[in-house]
Amino acid sequence: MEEKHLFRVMEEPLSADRIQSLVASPDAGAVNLFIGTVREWTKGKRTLSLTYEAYVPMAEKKLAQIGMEIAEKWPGTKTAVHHRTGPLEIGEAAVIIGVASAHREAAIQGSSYAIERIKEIVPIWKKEHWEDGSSWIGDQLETSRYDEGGPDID
Amino acid sequence: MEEKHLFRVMEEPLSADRIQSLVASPDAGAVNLFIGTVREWTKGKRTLSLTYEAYVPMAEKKLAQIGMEIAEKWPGTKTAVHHRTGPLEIGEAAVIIGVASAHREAAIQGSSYAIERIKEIVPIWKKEHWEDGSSWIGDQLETSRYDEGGPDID
Amino acid sequence: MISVYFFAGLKEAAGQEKWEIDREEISIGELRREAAAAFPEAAEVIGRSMMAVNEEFASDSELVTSSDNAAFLPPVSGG
Amino acid sequence: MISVYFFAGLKEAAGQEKWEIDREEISIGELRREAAAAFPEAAEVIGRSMMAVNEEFASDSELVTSSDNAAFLPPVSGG
Repeated sequence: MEEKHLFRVMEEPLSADRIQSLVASPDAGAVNLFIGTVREWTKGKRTLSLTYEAYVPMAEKKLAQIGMEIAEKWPGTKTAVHHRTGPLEIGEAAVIIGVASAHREAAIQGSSYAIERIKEIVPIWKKEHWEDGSSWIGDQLETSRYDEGGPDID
Repeated sequence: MEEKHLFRVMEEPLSADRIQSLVASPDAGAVNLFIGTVREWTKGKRTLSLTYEAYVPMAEKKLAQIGMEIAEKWPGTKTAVHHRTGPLEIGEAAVIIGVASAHREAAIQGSSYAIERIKEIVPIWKKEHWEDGSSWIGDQLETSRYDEGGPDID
Repeated sequence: MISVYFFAGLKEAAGQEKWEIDREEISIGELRREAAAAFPEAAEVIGRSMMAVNEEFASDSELVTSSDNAAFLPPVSGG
Repeated sequence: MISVYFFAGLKEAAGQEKWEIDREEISIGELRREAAAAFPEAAEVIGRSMMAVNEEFASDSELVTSSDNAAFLPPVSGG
């Protein structure tokens, strides 16, 4: 598989099997996939649909940077992240993170690290359409981004 | 989806997309999938292939028990586990654990809990075929099972 | 008659996957001793195996009857 | 001429996704002030936005030239 397929922001539906095949290798004994999906109810508020918008070239560059950070912290891991843009329905996958490693600890820890870093440095916004209106809010990874002085300048 | 599809031990290849669809729900904002795959090299020893054998009805019952334990510890989660039996090639998935939840912490923690419990209570054995021989050893989740006085009697 | 199933390395050591013992009721501890006597080449692994009765782990003091499903679950030696 | 891109809520507040300012070089701090003056209805969110130059986060003291890609990245208010 080409490296350029590993970190993508795209309008097409995401596939867990595809991410798995992108990170697979004979040296990997474990693959952890984290999938952020569109939830209908949040604190009693009903979501009808979501729209994601990204600064695509920067978002893909930052996702690749996160993959490199994970490979530095957990040597031998291979990471792929696909994030969707455009309108999404309830239940659809907004982001899939895949980390493959020889042993399971690195795959799981690397996935959690990717979730945190995506919130910090990847320019993707979510517009939530509720029953009673809409607004631009945090991404599908659940917390606010850039909310305390913004991400670190690198 | 029928509950009986959630916890299965089977000879057919496993699919991450299938597990995702089994645990998906409008209330879930996160799905974590853990995939144990057949690794070629372990501590300098080359694996050619693996064969899994299970006490199938008991293994499926114990997998379902683990799903119930996860639902008790992390209310609102939904779990599915598929484990493969028979001969597997390098890179193929031996087990896929899926946990869906409203928030990501429960999905990730539930997956790790399932990995530990599968090692403890699910009767599945792995026969590893190396370049220099073969033997029955631990499962794809990497540590020994029943090795220190066996699992707890429940 | 009580049917007992063997798996994995134990099945290979015993040379068969199903063993029948002509009893109507037996304690698991005694069943373990009878199995070890019937398959001396597998005695060591029988001693280290868990026993399942009707697909649940069972302790040596429990009884097995001819209507139960019994199985020895051999240990594995670490991966 | 320097082109500056707006995204998400900032794009909606400003009513456009691309803004051009007739300079060859400008500091990000000054660009921020010029944008706030040009789009008073978006001034508040401009003040809270990060700035990216050539797809990297940039601080207010850095310079942008007409050959660079500049973008305001608005914050989000938490999900």
